[in-house]
Amino acid sequence: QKVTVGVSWSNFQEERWKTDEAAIKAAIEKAGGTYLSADAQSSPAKQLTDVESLIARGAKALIVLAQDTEAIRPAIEKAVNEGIAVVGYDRLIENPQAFYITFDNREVGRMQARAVFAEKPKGNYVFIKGSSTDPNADFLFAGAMDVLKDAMSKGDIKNVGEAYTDQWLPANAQRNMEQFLTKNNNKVDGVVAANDGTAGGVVAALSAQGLAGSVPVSGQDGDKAALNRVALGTQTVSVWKDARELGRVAAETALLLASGKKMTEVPGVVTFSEGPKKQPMQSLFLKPQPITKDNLDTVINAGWVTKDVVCQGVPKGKTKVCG
Amino acid sequence: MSEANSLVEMRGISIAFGGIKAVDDVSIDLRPGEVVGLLGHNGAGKSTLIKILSGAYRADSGEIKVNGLPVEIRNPRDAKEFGIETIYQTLALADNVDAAANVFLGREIMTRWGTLDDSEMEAQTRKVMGRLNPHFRRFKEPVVALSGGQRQSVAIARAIHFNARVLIMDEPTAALGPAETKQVADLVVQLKREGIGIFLISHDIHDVFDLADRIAVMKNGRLVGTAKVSDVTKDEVLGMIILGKCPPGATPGPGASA
Amino acid sequence: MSEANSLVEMRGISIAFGGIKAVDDVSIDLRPGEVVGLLGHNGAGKSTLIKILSGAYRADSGEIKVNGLPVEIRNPRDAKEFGIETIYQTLALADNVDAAANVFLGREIMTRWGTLDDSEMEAQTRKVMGRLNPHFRRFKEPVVALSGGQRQSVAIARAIHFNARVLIMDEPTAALGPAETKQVADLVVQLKREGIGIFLISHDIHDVFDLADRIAVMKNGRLVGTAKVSDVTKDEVLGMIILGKCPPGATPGPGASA
Amino acid sequence: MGALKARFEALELNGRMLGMLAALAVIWIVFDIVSGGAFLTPRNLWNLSVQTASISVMACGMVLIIVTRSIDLSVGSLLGFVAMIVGVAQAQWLPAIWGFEHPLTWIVAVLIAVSLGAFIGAVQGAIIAYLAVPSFVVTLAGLLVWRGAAWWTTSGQTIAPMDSRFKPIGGGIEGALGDSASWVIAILAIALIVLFRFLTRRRHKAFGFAVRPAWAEAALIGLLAASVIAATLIVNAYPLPPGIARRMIEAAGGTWPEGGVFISHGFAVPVLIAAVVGVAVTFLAKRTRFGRYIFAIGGNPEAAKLSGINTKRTLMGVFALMGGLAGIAACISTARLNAATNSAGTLDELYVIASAVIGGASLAGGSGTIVGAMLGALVMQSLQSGMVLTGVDAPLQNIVVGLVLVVAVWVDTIYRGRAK
Amino acid sequence: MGALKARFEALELNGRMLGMLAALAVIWIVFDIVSGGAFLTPRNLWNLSVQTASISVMACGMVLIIVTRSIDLSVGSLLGFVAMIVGVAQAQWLPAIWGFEHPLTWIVAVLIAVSLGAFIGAVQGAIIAYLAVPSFVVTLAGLLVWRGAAWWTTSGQTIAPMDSRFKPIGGGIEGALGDSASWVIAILAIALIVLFRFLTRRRHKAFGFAVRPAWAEAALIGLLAASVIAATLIVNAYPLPPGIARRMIEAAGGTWPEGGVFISHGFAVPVLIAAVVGVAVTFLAKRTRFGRYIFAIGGNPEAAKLSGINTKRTLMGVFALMGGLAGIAACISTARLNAATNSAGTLDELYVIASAVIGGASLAGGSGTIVGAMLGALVMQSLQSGMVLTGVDAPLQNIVVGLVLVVAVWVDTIYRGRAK
Ligand SMILES: Nc1ncnc2c1ncn2[C@@H]1O[C@H](COP(=O)(O)OP(=O)(O)OP(=O)(O)O)[C@@H](O)[C@H]1O
Ligand SMILES: Nc1ncnc2c1ncn2[C@@H]1O[C@H](COP(=O)(O)OP(=O)(O)OP(=O)(O)O)[C@@H](O)[C@H]1O
Ligand SMILES: O[C@@H]1[C@@H](O)[C@H](O)OC[C@H]1O
Ligand SMILES: [Mg+2]
Ligand SMILES: [Mg+2]
Repeated sequence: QKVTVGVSWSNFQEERWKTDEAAIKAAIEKAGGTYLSADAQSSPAKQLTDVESLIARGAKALIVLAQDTEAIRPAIEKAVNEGIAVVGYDRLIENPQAFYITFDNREVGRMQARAVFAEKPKGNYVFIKGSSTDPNADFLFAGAMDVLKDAMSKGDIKNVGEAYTDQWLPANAQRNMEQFLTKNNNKVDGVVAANDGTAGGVVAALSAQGLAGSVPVSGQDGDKAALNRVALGTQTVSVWKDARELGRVAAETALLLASGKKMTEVPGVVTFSEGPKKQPMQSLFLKPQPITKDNLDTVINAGWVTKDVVCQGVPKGKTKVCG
Repeated sequence: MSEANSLVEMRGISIAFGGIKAVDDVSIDLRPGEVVGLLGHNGAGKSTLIKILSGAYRADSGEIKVNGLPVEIRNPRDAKEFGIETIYQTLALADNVDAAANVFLGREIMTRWGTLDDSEMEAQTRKVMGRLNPHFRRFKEPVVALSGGQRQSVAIARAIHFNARVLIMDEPTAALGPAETKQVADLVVQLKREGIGIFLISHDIHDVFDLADRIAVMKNGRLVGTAKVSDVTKDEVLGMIILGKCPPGATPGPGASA
Repeated sequence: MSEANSLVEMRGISIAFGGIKAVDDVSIDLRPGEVVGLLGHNGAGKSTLIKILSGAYRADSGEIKVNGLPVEIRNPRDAKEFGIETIYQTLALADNVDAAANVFLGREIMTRWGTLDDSEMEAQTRKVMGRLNPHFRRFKEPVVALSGGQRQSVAIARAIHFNARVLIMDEPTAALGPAETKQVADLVVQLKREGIGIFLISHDIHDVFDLADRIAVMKNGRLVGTAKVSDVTKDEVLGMIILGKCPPGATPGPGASA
Repeated sequence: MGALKARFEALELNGRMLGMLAALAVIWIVFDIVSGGAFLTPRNLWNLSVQTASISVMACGMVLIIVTRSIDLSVGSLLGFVAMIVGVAQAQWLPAIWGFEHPLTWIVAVLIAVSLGAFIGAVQGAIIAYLAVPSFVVTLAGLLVWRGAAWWTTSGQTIAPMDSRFKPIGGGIEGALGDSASWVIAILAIALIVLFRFLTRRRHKAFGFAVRPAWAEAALIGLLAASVIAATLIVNAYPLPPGIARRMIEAAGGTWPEGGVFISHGFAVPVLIAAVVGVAVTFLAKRTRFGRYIFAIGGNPEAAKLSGINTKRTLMGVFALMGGLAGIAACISTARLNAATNSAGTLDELYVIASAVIGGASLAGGSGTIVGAMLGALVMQSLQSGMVLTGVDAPLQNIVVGLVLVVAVWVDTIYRGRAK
Repeated sequence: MGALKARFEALELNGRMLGMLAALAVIWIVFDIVSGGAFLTPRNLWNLSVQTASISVMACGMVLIIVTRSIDLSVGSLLGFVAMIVGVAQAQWLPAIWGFEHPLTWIVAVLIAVSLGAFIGAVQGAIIAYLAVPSFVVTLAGLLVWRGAAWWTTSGQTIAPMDSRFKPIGGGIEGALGDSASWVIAILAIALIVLFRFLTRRRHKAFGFAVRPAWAEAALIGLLAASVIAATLIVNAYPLPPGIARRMIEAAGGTWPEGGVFISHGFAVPVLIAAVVGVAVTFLAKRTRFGRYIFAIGGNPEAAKLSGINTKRTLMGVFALMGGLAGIAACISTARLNAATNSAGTLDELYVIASAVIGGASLAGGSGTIVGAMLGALVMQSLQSGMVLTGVDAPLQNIVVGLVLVVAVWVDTIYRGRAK
């Protein structure tokens, strides 16, 4: 009897999820299991429905990328009542009966801010935040504030514009950035953008003012186009969360738990109780890694992207890895 | 003309649509038990005039009195409250519901539990339609599926089924067959006898002469004149309609040609 | 009756709507230059029958021949290709465009650059409307703003403006004033002279006797009979319509009462 | 053959509904085959019924909106806003008055939800009816405004958990009635059906109208009763998960036997709520003045006005009703998620309108049925949750849902076309 | 006063449009005041025009769809799918044939976009017209299918950057025409206006129809010409940022003077594309058979069919046109973002339909104007980007946008109502 592992995705809009998916699928199939998936299209209600269907189909373990960390609870309880193992994926589900595997999003926010801050320790900052309906957006922003609040209270850094990006859409980020540039008459010195999609919109807006490359911009996910921008110098950092690692580990953990192992027996497990409710959670943390011009070789060597994708259109001598 | 006992009096009524004066300073009145025939060429403004009385349009200027008292008719509900019922030229039926629902629209019969009494309404509709159009069988169908004459019968049934004091009939028999037309004529005579005042718009001068006590003729939005049918001949009336010429037997209005 | 020189022949036509046979085994024909009056009570099936000829409905069974050849009329386009033009009882106007656009709908005049020639169309519409309804001025207005008679004039103009070989007129003068009705009657005479075949549906027996060569009477969806107008009296025809009794001068159909 | 057809016609079944039911049956059977028998299980059907509840409650109101030639794009956001208020009310405001888990909390919360929804609906309806601003514009604005308001209520924070007496509204274990209660409800429903048919028949006979032959009437009642019984058997065939059953038994002081115990789910509360709403709104549409006016307005707004109907008040009423139903739906989905999130109801407007349209409502106005809309909601939900069972990869699932949707409605269109 | 009114009426200006323009003017002025003068700057107006381009191109098609009593919910997803194909074509397929930065790449990419969009639109239209499946259902399915397909094209991966000859389509520095070209275009536009008015007038006179008094005609032309000149002055008053100007000058071998140089942006390419589309679709709607039939179908579908119009083919054509315009919009937004993302166009269907409705199209069919829809798009975009300038936070933004939207349309409704 093959073990069926169900994966409930919150959506498929960002580029990274297909990498996550491929990694999970490969790991499950390698172990002789069956991969079953559902796309909640950003709706918490559909996500609950999806989980119910995955259970109905006979999943023995679930991997859940929660659209909403609270609203997912009934789904988790249902699974637990059926004796199904649950892995909370990427986003915290604060229920001790679920295993938690993630990159620390607040840390991602810190890394973004750090990289921008390193280039422009003084000046006017714009914050292009994520979707107002995604709790990660606030974690990221909080992380950035951890890093910048001293400089801000000293007056070195001024927040001259801050906006959520509806639906994480690059086009919305672009429009918001254009308006902030107009408002500040181009006097913008740094942009903390929440992910690589929004960073793409920001860079497009900056380049219309000839500012691309001179204003540091952050991002995350290691999208191919973003890494190319990093090589071109128009984006400063993309915090890379190796989704392949995360996916593989999540799949292996799910299979392990499905085979009857206790959560405490998962190799490398740590107890995490820093969530809002301070619940002790059995967790695994992977390290995000800020990718800048200087360490682009990391992603290439890791087989994440090929060099020609990263270096497409990069003039000679501009970036080390591209020659 | 402004008699004490008039049921309806319209004075100096005007209305314009985008610059065109559809009705221009028309005055007309109606007494209980009287049938006034309203005549005129196509587009003369007959329908527009009576739509002002029925509350479908609001006049740009002019005054309406009911039972000698000045009233404001802001919408069809107001008109109905004064006992003014109308058979519109366009019939104005709700296409997607059946004959009974149309007949009783806005005045539904309710059961003792406060729900629609469709059976009772259908039974009453069958009764009145039996008189107007005995071939009519399609009581369960939405009226959109009815023939032109059947639809007209429904519209007539709706206006006469309630205790009107003033009945406006805008070309009520245009689509009716000979037998059905006869029924309507009989009806007019009977209603008249009950003291109801009737405005009858029709292009059939013979019918109008048979049924009306007085006639009023409009041309290009203005009143050519009014007359007792006994004082004028059919040819004189045709002359009023087509040429706007007011014969000696008639009282000329502002629209009479010099 | 199946003559070699008939323009249109309909044989054994039937159609039912949800169980009710609106038209039941009706056969009828029309020769060039002939006016056939189609009579019957309301809901007899007249409009439904001719809508089958004009392509608006498809018959459940029966056969249509045009110029002696069996044809299939699947939609109004097919009918128009056979030269069959129709004035529908419901007028069938596009309410939101003006008179000229309606008259030329589906057959627009184009400029040499392949664009709509609205000026030319308006000019021609003015000409034909000038004959039908000389009071008509509202050429720029969407037809929804027109009076009942004005709308009917537009519908008539549309059917007669093109070279029809068969003209179907379903109560074409129901909403028209006396002068306008006279115009249409003259028109029928003239078209007849040009060799056009005309089906004329009307409730006005006098009109039909004045204009038609033959009459056909329907009752409850079936053909009561057909007759030359010279062979029957008006009262006999009324008997056909109301009682379904076929007089000796007429050829009885399947719907004649025994 | 002909005799059979005549018999069939004597039943006077609604062709439109049969088409929908046929399409639904095909979808279910195909999903069952493709998923290796996982679709037509008591468990999945039970889930499906609960999943459909919130949308189908709103679909009932949307049909009436569409019948009046209007549209309401705000329902999803309105649900989201009401959900947040309901959440805050039972997690903060009411506990501040009388503490947590007070027996009245859930009632007050539901009342707040329904009246707030109805009030907002009425305001939108008033703007549409009295100020003559197109419903599309007003409710598009509503879509933006209430979504924003939902966020503002708690600055985007999710509120959880809900009061424990409130949770049954969402289904789940707490909202499963068990087998005896379900049978009581089933018998009640059948009794109502019989009574209703009997009264109608007697009344029609009294007026001398045509009625179905007695055998056809009996067969029809039999069919309806059989469906009720089948539904009850299905929901009772779905047992509580062993973990919960054990806890329940042990809490009751019993002991857990070796082979486990079969405790039925029975009907879920939200499904009953949806059923009651469906019957009530159908009643409203068919048997009250308000409903009659709604259809008359849709058939010919001008004629309705000329008949002396207060069309503006009616229109406002329809929007208020829609708002109230969105309030009920907000309770169902908040209780089901056991959390109020500001993104609740996102895209629901699309699914609700789609349900009504799939169920035969025409956007041109004048036509539509409540039961059709509820069936439409079931079709949409079956497609969406059925796809997950088939093992098709997630990104492809939407594509398949789209294609099947068109085919299903097309089949239904053909069926209807044939019925003429 | 009366004389003035008569004079004004002689201009025969469209009351509907004046209402919209008034609403727009109020919105702009309020934003300018609240943002401390940042709104009515050449720079912001230039941005606004570019931001509006993609939606307003699609709004032109949506008006016609709505006029035929249909709806197209698929445009946003269709844009997304076409955008991905355009991206892949110029970043992978075409370079595989003739390498990167080939001079033909952009042309082929645009052709692919337009024809793919039109083809998909035609398929959807065929299902709607010939299989009689409601447009709401078909295009809702399209919304799901093409969004899924957009993802599948590259498994969600973003494609960037675009061909450098393609980028001007999106505006930006590359897509700014500069001042001389802008003046040439302005003069051309004015010449066309004069020619068109003159020809129309001559023709009407030839047929003996009533024409405006000569002074009114002159005033009207003057008004139109003045608007064109004003627009040109505004876009030319927005200088290239110094950094870019410097690079340009130095690339041309010049030297950068001390005080800098004023190089104008001029009109943006996407804005010109939108203008051309607007004029072309207006022409189609008013001066061709196809357009006439679209309106006739909307006014009375039955009558249109009875007139012998091939209503099905026309309907299919409208959807094909809409698809083609979505293809153009896909080029604009891909070029503007300089990237093809699978989420491109998300929610655009809502904004496009809203633009058409705000611009006066009635969902009941039969009425609507292209210029109204484009103005509607401008209203929506002004609200959205104006809110960012005023520094209101996103969730509150939505609330304000919603409220202003209702008020704006209400004001417009009153204005129209007064015109009778
Ligand atoms: N809603 C409207 N908008 C614009 N013009 C209108 C409107 N209603 C009527 N008109 C115009 O007003 C004039 C009078 O129309 P009305 O319907 O009153 O004529 P009528 O005398 O009833 O004609 P008929 O005998 O043809 O029914 C016509 O020229 C008509 O075009
Ligand atoms: N589309 C339809 N659906 C259902 N029934 C219809 C439809 N069209 C017509 N009928 C029915 O068919 C019968 C014949 O209608 P038809 O319109 O042909 O009558 P008619 O002879 O033209 O009557 P009138 O003189 O009133 O115009 C009527 O009983 C009518 O209700
Ligand atoms: O990786 C990001 C994820 O953490 C966030 O929740 O959604 C957007 C993604 O880019
Ligand atoms: Mg009239
Ligand atoms: Mg007829």
